[in-house]
Amino acid sequence: MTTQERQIPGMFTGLFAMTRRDLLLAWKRPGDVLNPLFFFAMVCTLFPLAVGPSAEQLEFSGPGVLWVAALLSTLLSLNSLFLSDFEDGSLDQLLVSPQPLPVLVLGKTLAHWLTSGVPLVIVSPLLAITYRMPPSVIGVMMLTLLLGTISLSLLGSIGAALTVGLHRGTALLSLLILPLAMPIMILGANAVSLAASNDVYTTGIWALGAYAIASLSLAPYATAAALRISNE
Amino acid sequence: MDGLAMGGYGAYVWSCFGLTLVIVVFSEWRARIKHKRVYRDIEVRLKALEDRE
Amino acid sequence: MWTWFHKLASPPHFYRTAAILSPWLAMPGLALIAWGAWQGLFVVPMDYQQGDAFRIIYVHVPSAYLSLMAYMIMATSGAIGLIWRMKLAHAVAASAAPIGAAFTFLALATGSIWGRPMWGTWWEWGDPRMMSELILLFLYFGYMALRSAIDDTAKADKASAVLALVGIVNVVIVHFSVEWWSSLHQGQTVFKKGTMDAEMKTALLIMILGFTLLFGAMLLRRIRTEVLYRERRTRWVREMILSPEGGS
Amino acid sequence: MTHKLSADNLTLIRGERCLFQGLSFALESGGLLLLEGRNGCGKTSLMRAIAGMLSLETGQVFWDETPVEKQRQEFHGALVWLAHRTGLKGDLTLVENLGFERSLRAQSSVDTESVYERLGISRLKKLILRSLSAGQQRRVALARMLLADVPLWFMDEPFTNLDREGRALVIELVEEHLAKGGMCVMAAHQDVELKAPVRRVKIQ
Repeated sequence: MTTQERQIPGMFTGLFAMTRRDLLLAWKRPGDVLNPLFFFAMVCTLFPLAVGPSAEQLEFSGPGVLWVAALLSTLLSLNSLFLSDFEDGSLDQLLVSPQPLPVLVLGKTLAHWLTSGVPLVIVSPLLAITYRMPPSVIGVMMLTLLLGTISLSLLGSIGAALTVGLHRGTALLSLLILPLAMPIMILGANAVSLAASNDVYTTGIWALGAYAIASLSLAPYATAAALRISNE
Repeated sequence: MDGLAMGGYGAYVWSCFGLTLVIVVFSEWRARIKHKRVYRDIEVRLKALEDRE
Repeated sequence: MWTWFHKLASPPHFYRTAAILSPWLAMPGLALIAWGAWQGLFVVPMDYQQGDAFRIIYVHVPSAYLSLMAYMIMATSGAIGLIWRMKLAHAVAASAAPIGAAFTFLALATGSIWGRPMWGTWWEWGDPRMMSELILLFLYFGYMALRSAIDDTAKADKASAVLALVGIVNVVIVHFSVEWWSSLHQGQTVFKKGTMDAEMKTALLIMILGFTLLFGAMLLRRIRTEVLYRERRTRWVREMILSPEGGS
Repeated sequence: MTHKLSADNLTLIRGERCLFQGLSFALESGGLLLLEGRNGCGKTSLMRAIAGMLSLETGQVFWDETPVEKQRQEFHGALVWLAHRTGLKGDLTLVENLGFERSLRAQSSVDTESVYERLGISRLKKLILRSLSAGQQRRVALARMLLADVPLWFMDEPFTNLDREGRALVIELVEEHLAKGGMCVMAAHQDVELKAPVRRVKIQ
């Protein structure tokens, strides 16, 4: 061995390599990205069919319905976050990688957010218009979804890591994550409602931002620990 | 009997206290049964091992 | 101090000590509860606003308090088990969950029964404390479901400890977000806590103390079962069970 | 620069079973540690435990006399892992797969093309992994190992899915690696003939 004192690339190299790989994989399997989006649209369609198409009803419940649909569709996509890595042995490679595991996990979560959260934010105005949401409120909704889905991806990655490799993983993941994700939905949906009734909504936005920052700094460690435990 | 009726709220108050009793007793009963089962399972397994030796 | 601690943490020693300790917690606990219940039901004068319905708090408040305390115990002992790899701590966490869930359910049920005459409804969505308690119940369910889904005990211990720790951070956030949310949707006049007489307060404190002691006894009993099951392949269990006088 | 991998008093319990107890070994540059035993007896578990993927009941693993949990990044920077499941993505091409692996590691002077040439996979570069045969996928995994250019190789059943020619190649690569001062931990259920010092650990 001649070159012993070689430097391991910095954290950001590892982070972006991980994100790049997962984005590449998503690009080659667009179904994994599109299915949760169709699900999102479908849930939003179901609601008026169930309660009736009256305009005020839709206007009133729009923010809530969009947020619940976003939460559920994120949950749907979270299930596969670590599953294929677990099945083909890539997870083992990540666990013995010279890069710190929390960094790699953050890279994977970033890719998940870019392929589930961001498309959701992009599609949401289309559905918001059908719920007769005024443009100013749509802006607020997109902002809450943008911030909220960051936290959802990070929080969800903990649950996905805890349930990876379990037989009844899918149902269990929902059971673990939904109570934890409730505050995000409360903050997001209510901020939009407040904006719709011309009230001060900034508290919700600030709280969502704070939540996103807190989960950004804590969740990768929890996820990494959970992954090591699950893969034992 | 007036004391038990509690000015019309008796049913609510007594059902709360009763429910508490039921749940605590039920939980203890379950715990006891579980302990006995665990104990007996180990005992049976150990006895079976001993007979084989 | 540390030798004492290590000795207590050794499974056979703990198993024996817990058996002796458990009734000594349960008996004073039950006595205090009996006295507190007598006071709360018959002696303490009724509340001028709520009438006799306020007597429900004598079971509601202790249950709500224990529901949180059990979660704290579960998360703390999970963390101790993760960090110091203490096996007894995981047994404590596993035993605290079902008791915590039972008291959470009790707090919700008694709260809802109290709500019927006071709010005129069995369930008030706008009350932040009831919502927090409901989410806490879901957290307990998730914790127990994760535990039972993993076959390997050591793995289940560690995974559920991570979940409990993530959950405890979240319990605080849930509380604040639900509070904010209910301040937006104040449909009903949520009942404000009135001032309590000294007599009412003493009875309540006695009740809380009694419930805590009873909880301790229940917890010890479940930990014993858990320890026995986890140590089933060890020599001390074998010797205890096969000894002529038998164990329990 | 020479390295040393050693373990002291390792005990691992999985569920009900104690897989091994009080196991110790020391491996220095140029040496091979061969873990022998039937299928499912815990060879893989032992390897995973040494690599830091399983938590041990007792004992410690040392890399250059320092416990590995104190220097996880350095230790993982010095090892490469080859297992039954290749850990390669079926949807990505060979180049994309290996490119990702390389970007996580330190720069190496190993020439990519000559490694592909040697393993006989240079014509497969643009193909996605899913379209390759199992044997070809194994060769890609071997290429990853060579490209990592690290002293410590972990190989779990390296001969599965390989033809006679492939087996000979693996043995040749390992001998070469050891001769250069590398070391190798290998689990195999059949005997391995090597022109190198072999330390054997039998697991019941």
